[in-house]
Amino acid sequence: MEFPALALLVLLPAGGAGIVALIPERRRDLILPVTVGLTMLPLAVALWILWEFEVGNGAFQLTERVLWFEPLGISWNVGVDGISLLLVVLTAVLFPISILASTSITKNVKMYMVSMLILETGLLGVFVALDLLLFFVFFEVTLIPMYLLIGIWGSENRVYAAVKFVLYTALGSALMLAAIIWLAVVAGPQLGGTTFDFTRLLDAELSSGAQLWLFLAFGAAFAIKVPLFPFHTWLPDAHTEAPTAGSVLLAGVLLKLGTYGFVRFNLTLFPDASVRLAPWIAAIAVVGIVYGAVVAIVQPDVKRLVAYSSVSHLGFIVLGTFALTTQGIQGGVIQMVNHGLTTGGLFLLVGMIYDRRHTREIADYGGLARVMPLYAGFFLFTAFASAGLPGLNGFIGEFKVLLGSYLSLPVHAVVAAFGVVLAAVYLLWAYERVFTGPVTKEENEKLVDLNAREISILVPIAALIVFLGVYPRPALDRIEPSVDVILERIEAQTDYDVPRFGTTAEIDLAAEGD
Amino acid sequence: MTAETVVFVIFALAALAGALTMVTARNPVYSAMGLLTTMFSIAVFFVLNDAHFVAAVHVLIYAGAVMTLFLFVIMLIGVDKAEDIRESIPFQRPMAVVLGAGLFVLVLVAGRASWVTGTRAVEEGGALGTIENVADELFGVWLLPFEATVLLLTIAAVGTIALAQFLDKPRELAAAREAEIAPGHEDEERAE
Amino acid sequence: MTVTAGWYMALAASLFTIGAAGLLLRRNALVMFMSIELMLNSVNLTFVAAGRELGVLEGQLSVLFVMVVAAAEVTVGLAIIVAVFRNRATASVDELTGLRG
Amino acid sequence: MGYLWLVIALPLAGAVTLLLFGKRIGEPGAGTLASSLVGAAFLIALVGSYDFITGSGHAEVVSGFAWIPGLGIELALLWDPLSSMMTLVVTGVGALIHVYAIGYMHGDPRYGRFFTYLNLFIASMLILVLGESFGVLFIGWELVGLSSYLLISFWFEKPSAAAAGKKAFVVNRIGDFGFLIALMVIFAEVGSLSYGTVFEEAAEVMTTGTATLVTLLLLVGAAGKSAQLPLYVWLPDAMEGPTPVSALIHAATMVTAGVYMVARTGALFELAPFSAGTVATVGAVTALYAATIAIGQRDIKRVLAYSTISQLGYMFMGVGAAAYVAGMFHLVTHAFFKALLFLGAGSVIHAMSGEQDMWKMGGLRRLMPTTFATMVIAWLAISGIPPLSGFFSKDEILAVTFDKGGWFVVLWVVGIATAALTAFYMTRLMLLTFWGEPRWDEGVAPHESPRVMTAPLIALGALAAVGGFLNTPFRLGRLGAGLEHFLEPAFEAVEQAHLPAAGTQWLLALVSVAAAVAGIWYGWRRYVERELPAEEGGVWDSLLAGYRVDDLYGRALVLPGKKLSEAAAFTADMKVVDGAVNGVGALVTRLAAWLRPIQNGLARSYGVGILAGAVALVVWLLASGGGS
Repeated sequence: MEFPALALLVLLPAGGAGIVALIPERRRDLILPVTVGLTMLPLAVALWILWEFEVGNGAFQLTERVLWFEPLGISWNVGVDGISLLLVVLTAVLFPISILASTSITKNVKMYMVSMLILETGLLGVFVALDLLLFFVFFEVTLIPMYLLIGIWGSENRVYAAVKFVLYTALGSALMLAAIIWLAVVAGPQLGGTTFDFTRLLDAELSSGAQLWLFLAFGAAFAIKVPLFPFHTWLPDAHTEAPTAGSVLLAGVLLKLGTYGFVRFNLTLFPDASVRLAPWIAAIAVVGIVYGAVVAIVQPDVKRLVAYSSVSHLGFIVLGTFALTTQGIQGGVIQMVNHGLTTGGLFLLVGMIYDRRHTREIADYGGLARVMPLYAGFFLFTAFASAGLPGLNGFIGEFKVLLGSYLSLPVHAVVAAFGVVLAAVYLLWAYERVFTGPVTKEENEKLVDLNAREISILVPIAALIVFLGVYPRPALDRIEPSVDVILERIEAQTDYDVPRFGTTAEIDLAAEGD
Repeated sequence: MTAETVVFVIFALAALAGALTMVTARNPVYSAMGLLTTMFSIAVFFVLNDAHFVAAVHVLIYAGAVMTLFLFVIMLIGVDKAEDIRESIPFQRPMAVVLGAGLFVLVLVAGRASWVTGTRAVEEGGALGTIENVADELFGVWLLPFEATVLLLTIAAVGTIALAQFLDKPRELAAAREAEIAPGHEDEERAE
Repeated sequence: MTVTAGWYMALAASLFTIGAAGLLLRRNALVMFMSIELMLNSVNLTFVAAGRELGVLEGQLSVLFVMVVAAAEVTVGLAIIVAVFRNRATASVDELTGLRG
Repeated sequence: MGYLWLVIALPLAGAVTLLLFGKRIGEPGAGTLASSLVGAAFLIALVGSYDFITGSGHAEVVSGFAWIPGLGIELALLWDPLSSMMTLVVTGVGALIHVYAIGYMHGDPRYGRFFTYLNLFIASMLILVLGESFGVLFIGWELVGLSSYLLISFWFEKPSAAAAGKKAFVVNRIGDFGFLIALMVIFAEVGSLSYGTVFEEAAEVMTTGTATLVTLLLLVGAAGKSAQLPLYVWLPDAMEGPTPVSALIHAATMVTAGVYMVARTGALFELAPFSAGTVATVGAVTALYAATIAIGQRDIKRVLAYSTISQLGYMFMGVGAAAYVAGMFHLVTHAFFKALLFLGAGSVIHAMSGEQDMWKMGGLRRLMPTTFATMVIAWLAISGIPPLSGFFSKDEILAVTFDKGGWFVVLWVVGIATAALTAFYMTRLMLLTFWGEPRWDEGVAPHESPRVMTAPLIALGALAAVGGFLNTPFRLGRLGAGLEHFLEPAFEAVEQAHLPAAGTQWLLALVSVAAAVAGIWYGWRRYVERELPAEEGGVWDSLLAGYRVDDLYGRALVLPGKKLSEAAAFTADMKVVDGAVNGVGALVTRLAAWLRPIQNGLARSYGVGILAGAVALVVWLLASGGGS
């Protein structure tokens, strides 16, 4: 591919950040529109890549490889495949929307926009990087702007939340860095010289002990990022303190770094360890699903509620990933995109009432449905999408994950299915306390419904939710080949065979499901 | 007992005596004098080891420049600052003695092991430390370090001058601050 | 009984130890400074003795370099001591504990 | 039958247009548009099922597009007698209720939105009924739950309505949880979710153990949706919704989804006789249980709600005893007379300007003649008085259950007892509302409802009266057992229970009629001859509160659940996990504080440190014996 699409995709936002920095202080009003325009460019490139992507082929496409530092074998090695394609498009879509939603930012707006654009560069880079060190660099690049977003533009104890977020993630990524270096330096020679190139490192044979430790090192970084059960306490704080756009991106894309990392690196580089640890990590994920949902029910603060719901939904993704079945992993990957849309939408909505009432406490609201019918409609729509109502996008991922994981981990799947019930409980109870019933507080009386800008933000997300819910076929067809590539690799490397179906009765069914 | 041994013994004793007086002298001037004697005996040892140029340089710089500087500063600070004997830091004394002795013994033991000092070279005749040889070496292989020392010295000079400036600055700053804290500003100062 | 390099080494070691002891025992900044000079000189002696022993000139050259360093150090050190003395009117090291942990 | 999609598309299109332009279309327009769309759907379905009626039609799969390729779920529709019958009922009764709602919802500020939700419900129910695979069935299943949530909490300003809506959705979701696991097992066993493949391969692939597991899980799902024990608690609260909603969703269509699902998956239930028995037992027990509670209710709609639960129990008994045709027949007749009863009650409430407590009614006979007349038909029908529809369908279920023998005879006895109780509480309802002296509050002037409301009543009254002849057990030439022939192709794969010989049939019919008459007679004696018995005190209060099962659930499940999540959220999460994280931070600071004194600022103690280091280095150098 001579036209460096991916390089353009990743570096455009950084360039944009430069341009925004040049806007003179007295033209402050220009900053937001210019930034939205700038984020449109990577969106265009992302859509072009989506168009260019050859559906049936599971390998990496549009790869570019420019040698960066010869002795250590570090190179600008990027490529996109079925798994990262949709995440790239999701990131490109969410950015213009979240910037459009951050009109309530008044304090040094320019720096805000610059850090947003740098965040976009980091996120796009992470999903396309095929060189382990490049992946790590972008992984860290996303950290700094996020820290600024939470630390400067957050609400009350934002500094605590920002520091906690950074330290927690940095601890994880430090372990990962150690593992990356060990991998490159020790596994490198087997392939002729230390190399960080992911595609070549795949052929390195690692002893099962080494695989275990490396899996745990990578796993720790991704588990904190996902976040899996014991490591999740940074998420609610980060979400409650982050500004709206920060929360949308944090939940929409940043959390996916963890799950993407599990699928991209842990399953492929360490197949033996993955097969051995799969039930354990799936168990932690299931605990996360139920625990996240249970804790979400009684949260007094609506943002914390949605944050805990994210913990629960991402538990589904990890369960799907470590069910090690084609449907399970596909469900996980599509659920990453779906969760990005639904939870992103929820945070946008919460941001909108926060801009009006400046409080996140559910108790301060009541009877909003009469005062803001359109807003209530959108909220209910997104809440049901997030709770996995068929016909909307949340259902596709969760249904596939549940059916897929039942094939290999029946008990986990059954317990996880209970999460679906809890999801309905916490969402509807929150909806009831905020929207139904008479209007108790008089400040809620004079709240004004959504304006044109806000509607223009929500409509594209709602459209995508319905489209992915009703006709997910194009998305699923793009993911399937890459997932099959991973599973074939695991089957080749280990003696694990992926359960198709008909687990108990040992007859082979001629009529293969479509 | 060749002449060389005799000279060695005499000056060794001188060096040790000088060192001891430096450490134990109550008055800094006496310790300066002690150090001076040690330096001269070391210069003699340089000569004994055919390092004539280095001995000259040693005497010139060390004994000359450095010691005079010390004496100058001692005079500046005031010669009569006698120190009281009591040792304020607990365990300081015993630790110093133990570590000093330990180090001495160890170094001697290390001296024994051949891998520490390397093998003896063939006997090569006296004219080793002459200016020509030293010059060839210095401006040949060791040119880069030589240039580095130039840099070092300039920095040291600049540093010293800066410190000298600093000397006056505090006094001016202190004086300025007194003037500013006129009675009216008391509360604003504290509030800030 | 010719004078071998060992003797010089022994002498240098003793001088070094005396310097170290002086550094630890004395409280006056100047005396401590002088002990450091003494330690440097004993190192020079070892250099020269070893140089002669191994028949190479590097010994003497390193002495030169040590001297340069010592000179630079003395100038700056003394300037600091004088500056400190000017502010605190004391040369005793134990009172100067500003840079505590 | 390519245009089958149209049947779903019309109400869906109606829902979408009303959602977007509901306010602009305004008062009567929205209603008429919605009802005409559902009516059109009914006509299409009628035309489509013409060849089934003539007995020549065959099941047809109308395939759409592949929805989730990985799981082999096709959005395909199945057009066979069973689904066509259900479609006819849903759209037919639905259309009548839509027309009724035009009048009933007169003057409601969110008029347009009401019809949006009604059309959305009809569309989702049709998806559920017409689906060709478990996947599509599940979509319909959840969407129906959604629309019931929206409709129950339609007057969301009333906190109790909102709570009832949430309760309905959550309890349904608990049922769906069981249904979801059943889908998982089916997919794991058979590899596909489409009816055809599953029913064909089920016999070979599934052991009886798994089949029982699947069918029991399906029962959980059905119990959740059709409000059977133990997941029935949401239906009485669902009466918070407007009456047309109760009529449509909580009487005629949605609650019958469970019965339809059990009938549809007959092949699986055949593999697991034990779960078929459980279904029948659950049905019978619920029927009796709900009938007893219905006796003690004061609110007219809650009586009907418990009566619905009880009648659904009958249907479950029918399909549980493999009498699918009988179950379906009762479903149809029940749709007619129960919808009629609800609509009648609605018009009474409408006339009494919102009053629902029977103790404040009475003597409406002369004031509301049409409502009274139609409700009398429904009353006699539900009580099982021949020749009305209720008698035939209920009697057939009881006959088949009796004929199966063994345990089913016990169920038959329960059935007969419930029949008597049903007759009694329906008589009580009729007498309290229409006979006796008026016990109205002041300012209440009941009057007959407008024509747009009474017309559907009359139509349903006719259907309830005539409905029985759809499937009379007595083979009166061409006419008899019409429904049986109609549904024949749908159930040929499954071995059905059959009717007993004519003799026993007559005898059983006599017994059930006797039970009905006894119920009515006792009711008449208690509520007409003597003056009103004050129904307070011990037994009546517990009956009124439904044996306080609801609060039991509240105390036993909801409260501990809330406590658990509060404990999890505030103690476990805040203190333990977060505590651990902050603890690590605190540990590091304490460690630092412990190390701080080492840097005490005294240069000379640093000197000691350096020297000690030098000594250690030399010692190590010597100890290691030198590198060379």
